[in-house]
Amino acid sequence: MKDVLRVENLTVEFKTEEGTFTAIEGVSFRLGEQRTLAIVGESGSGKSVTSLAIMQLLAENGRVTAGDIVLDGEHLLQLPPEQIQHRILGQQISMIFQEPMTALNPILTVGDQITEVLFEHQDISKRDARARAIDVLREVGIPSPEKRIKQYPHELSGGMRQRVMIAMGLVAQPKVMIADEPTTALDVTIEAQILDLLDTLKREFKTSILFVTHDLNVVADIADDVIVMYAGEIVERGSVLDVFEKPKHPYTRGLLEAMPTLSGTTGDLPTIPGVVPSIATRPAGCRFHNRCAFVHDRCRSESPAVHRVDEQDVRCHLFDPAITRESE
Amino acid sequence: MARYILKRLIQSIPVVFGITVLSFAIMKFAPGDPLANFIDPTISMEDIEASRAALGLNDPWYVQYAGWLSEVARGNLGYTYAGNHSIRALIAQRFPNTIILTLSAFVLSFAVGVPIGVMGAIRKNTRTDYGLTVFSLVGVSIPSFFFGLLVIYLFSILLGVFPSGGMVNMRARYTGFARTLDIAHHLILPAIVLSLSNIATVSRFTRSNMVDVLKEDYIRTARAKGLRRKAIIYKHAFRNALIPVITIFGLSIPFLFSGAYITESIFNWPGMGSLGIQAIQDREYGIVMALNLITASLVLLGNLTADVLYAVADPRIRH
Amino acid sequence: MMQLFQRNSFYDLAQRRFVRNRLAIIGAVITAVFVFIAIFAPILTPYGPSEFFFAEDGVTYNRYAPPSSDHWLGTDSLGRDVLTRVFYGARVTIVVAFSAVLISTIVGTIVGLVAGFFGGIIDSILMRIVDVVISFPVLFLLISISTILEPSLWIVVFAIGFVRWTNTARLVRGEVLRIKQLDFISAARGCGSPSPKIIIRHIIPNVLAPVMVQITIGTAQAVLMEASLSFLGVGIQQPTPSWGNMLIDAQRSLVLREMPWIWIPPGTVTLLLVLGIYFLGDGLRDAFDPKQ
Amino acid sequence: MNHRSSTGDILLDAREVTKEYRLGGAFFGARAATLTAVNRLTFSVRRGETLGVVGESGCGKSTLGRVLLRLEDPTSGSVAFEGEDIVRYDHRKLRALRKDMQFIFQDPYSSMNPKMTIRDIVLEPLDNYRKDLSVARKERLAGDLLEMVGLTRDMMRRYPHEFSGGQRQRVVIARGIALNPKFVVCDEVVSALDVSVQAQVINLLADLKQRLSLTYLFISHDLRVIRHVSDRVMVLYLGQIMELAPADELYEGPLHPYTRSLLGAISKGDPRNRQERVILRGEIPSPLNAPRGCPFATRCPIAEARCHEEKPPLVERSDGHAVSCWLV
Repeated sequence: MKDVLRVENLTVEFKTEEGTFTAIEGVSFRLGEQRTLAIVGESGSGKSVTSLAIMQLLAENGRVTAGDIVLDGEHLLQLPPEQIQHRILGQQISMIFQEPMTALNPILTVGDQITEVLFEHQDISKRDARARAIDVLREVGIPSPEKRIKQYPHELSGGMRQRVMIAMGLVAQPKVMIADEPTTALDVTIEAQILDLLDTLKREFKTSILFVTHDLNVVADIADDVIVMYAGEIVERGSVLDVFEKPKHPYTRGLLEAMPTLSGTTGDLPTIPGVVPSIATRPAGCRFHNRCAFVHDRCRSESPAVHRVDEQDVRCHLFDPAITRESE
Repeated sequence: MARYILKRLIQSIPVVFGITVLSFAIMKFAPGDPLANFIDPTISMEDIEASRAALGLNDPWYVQYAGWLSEVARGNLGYTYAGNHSIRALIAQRFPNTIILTLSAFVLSFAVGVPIGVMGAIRKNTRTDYGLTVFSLVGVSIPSFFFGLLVIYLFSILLGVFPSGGMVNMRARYTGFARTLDIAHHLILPAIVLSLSNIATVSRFTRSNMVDVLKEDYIRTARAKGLRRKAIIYKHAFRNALIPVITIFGLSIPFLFSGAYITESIFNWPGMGSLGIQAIQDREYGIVMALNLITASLVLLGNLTADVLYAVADPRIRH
Repeated sequence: MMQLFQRNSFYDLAQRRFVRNRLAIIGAVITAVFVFIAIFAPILTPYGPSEFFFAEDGVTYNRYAPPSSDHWLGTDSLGRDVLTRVFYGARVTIVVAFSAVLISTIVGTIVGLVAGFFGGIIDSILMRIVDVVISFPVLFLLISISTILEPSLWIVVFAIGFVRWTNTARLVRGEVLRIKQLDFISAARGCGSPSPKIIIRHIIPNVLAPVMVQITIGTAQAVLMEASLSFLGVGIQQPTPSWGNMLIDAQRSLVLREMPWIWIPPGTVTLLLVLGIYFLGDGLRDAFDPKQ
Repeated sequence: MNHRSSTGDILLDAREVTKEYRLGGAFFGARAATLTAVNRLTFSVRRGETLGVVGESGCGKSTLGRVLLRLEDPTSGSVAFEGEDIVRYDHRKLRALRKDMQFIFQDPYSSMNPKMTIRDIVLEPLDNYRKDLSVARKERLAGDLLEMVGLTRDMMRRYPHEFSGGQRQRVVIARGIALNPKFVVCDEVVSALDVSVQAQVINLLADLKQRLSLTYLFISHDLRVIRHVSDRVMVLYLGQIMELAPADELYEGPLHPYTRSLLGAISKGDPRNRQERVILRGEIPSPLNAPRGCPFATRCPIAEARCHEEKPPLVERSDGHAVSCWLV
């Protein structure tokens, strides 16, 4: 299968008053054609930084210091900013965000915000653009799009706004759409609608989706492949079935166990002790070692390499093939 | 929308009432009797009493207030103590001149202030931005009379390019278009002096709004859509940043009228400000009261207009 | 990113940001210098503020003398030392501005707290009163008040305080309304704290930062108001020196044209002091800004 | 926790509790709209149980919690706590009551005064009610409380912003139990937390309940968390009770079409089992113009004419399972 998006060894730094911090380090993954890849992690894991870095939307104090981002054969980090703006963003890769209320401009109509993507990147008449906007609104399940196109974001419900965002992301038929926590702000029943919609549209528009979320349940429902991030690094990578059924990294295992389930759990939930480290308080060695149940001396001093186990990649000393271990 | 305007109108009724009460109260608290100036040692106490009674000065305050209010409602602003001139006529004579000056300053404030603010925001934390920030701070810090004197010293005394005062060239007696040009020539310095601190206020406000707007999520969305920088700044950011600037429209009006007092007196501009200063020195309370009332009403009207504009500009309120 | 700032109260944080802001430090220094001058004026100059100097003939006053080693900034229309009057003028300016702001802050904060906390009809009445006061152009009101009540230093203080309290009241009310929505107010109620305690322990500490910013901005504006009133002849009266009334003479063409030492210094120090206070205020605002 | 589904005595009894908000101007010319956040709720909470309250946005679950503790006054209805109607309590009696009823808030960022130290925050309830104790004694008590919630005494001098979300939520819990209350309302207490920390806080609450014999009203939008913590569950929709039943009963045999849709809409957290999602059409109506009949009728897959006209009563069946639906 062809990779639409390839990220190699991506490293991002932030300069702050307190010094320079590495937000993500050595992040590598591939996104296949018409696949959905989920990046899952807790706060401070670097999942959002990763997606913003791909879009070159990092805050002013953030900078990609190493790595390569290849979109359909083009090395994005080597393109001049005007090229990125003109040819890539909105056109070949688009992004939707968590809060559809704040992510839409309050004083422009829905139609205006959709058609401007077309005007920016294509030579298209007003009439055609409007027709396309109505089409795409219909595709994302918005009733009477001819009317909606003249409305402002505040006149729509949360679910409808997120549909408008998706319409905006898809109208230019990009190769990749990044969805950053697109259902986190929505109610359960609306979340289900949106996830279902994304899955359908992915096929219709022949788009690949990079789905960023903190919610493993959503991942189970939408992803083909999963990346688990912790403290700025990828700790585990694999197909969604493998990761959910045979999680390797102690962190992934902890996360899956810590979730209460619908089928009813009693007594204490298994927990991961301690707190998620902030960017400035990441421990040396393996970044998870101070919360890990399987910690040993090596973890405290030496940062683990990524090891291939079955079909998964795991960043953990436990899976170092160089070490023959008696039990596992 | 109509309901919104109606609501705002009704809300301003108690404010209008308060304005008239306060105007009236200020004058009633005044010590000193305007008639004191006319006391002729040769006339009798009875004559003084008679003229006091004729002027209504012996009535209780609420009778005076009611009488005054009903006159004002009919458009009669009373007469001066000295000379019995119609106050309405006096003010009507000065009113257009003040409007010319304040309106020019108003236009100047926004025409200059908004672009400066936008420039500062999009070049945030660069040398340009620091320069503009310091300029704005100097603008709000410099006393307007000092700035006025400096400007006169520089442009009329040293360079001789602009007249130092007045509204028309008394000797030339221009007519028609030449007269308009002459007024414009006289207008430039006072308009600059009057607008400077307002320019600074507008630019500071615009800058901080624009900086906030540029941090909004929808700006990130616009960038993610691959829009060019110009479209992001002007279509998405600027229009949102401008909406709160409308509130400054309303606030500018009392500010400029205040400034007109000083500017008019420095430049001998024949407007309401210089009339007011003269009236205070002459204890012509009727004039002062009328001026207070007129300007306060203009301010109220300005605020109302600003609110309506706000609603027009912001679809969230419009609906 | 909050954990970056370990073991720091809100004010420690603000202080660090403030110190890093160069303009704010410059502002603080300028303000301090003027306060110093105001306090130590009698030590800084050998002359009195209303002391007249005679010309060499010993009979006529030494009027309009240009700067010299005796009179660094020359003398004014009555033969008084300009520099000395600038120093003493600082006293008047600072006393008037601080007192006026003190009054307006106390009144405005109380009105804003009451209006915002209790709401309802009290709020409506108080805010309509504020609306009335702010409908008058500030200078109109100032001039009206200070002429009617016979100008004196304390009348000027009262007049400025009277027009300025409205700003503080509106600001405080807005902050109180915002804070009232926050969960920690409900939490305080829920654990049995009575209203006065909620106001004192929970609301006031959280409106303090914006009020402090407002105090600096208010002081700067009060300095300008006092100067304007005195310039128009309805503020501080001769012979008491004020930076505003020192410029009255400059309205005469001869003084303006030929004797810049009489009017440039008082104008410049007014500008400097106000600018310094504004730098300070801007620095405080940035330091307190939670968005940073 | 749901193993101790005792049928103990009733601690709190709500009858027809209603909370309305008037929106817009109480101004002539503009008619004031009325938002009914909580609409005639009748239910009781048994001593020692955890009653879960679940629903989507606008269902009135947070308002309910605040009204029960009289942080807001109900528009009508009665709330009896230990047999006494507290709705008519005056200031003094209410103050005494506050000792027994506590509220733990959703957002650990806004529920603590940022200008106060942890010491002052935890001490505030003690200062109000334990005037008999010396300051030193109260401080010792505050330290004990911090330790009880898994923090350390040396945190007392620090400020809320120095802590992570999970730690803050522990402080809020310490404040909540300081007065040894009988009844605690937990409003979305774990929603803002990372998954790995969420489990810790859930366990802590369970532990405290055991040790201090607490009764919880546990409000959440998260069906999984509700399942884990609750003995009984109440499902709200647009301010009305749809279904109220023992947790196992409700999750294994939901009767109301809304409950069934909710449970069907959420992910099973199992990537093999993702086709079974039930997608509920439409959106939640605005509480400003709630439907006349059954509030759920506009979205209900089985609604009949009657459902749109008449409001179904909440009918309790023999086994303590109550449903408000004409068709069950």
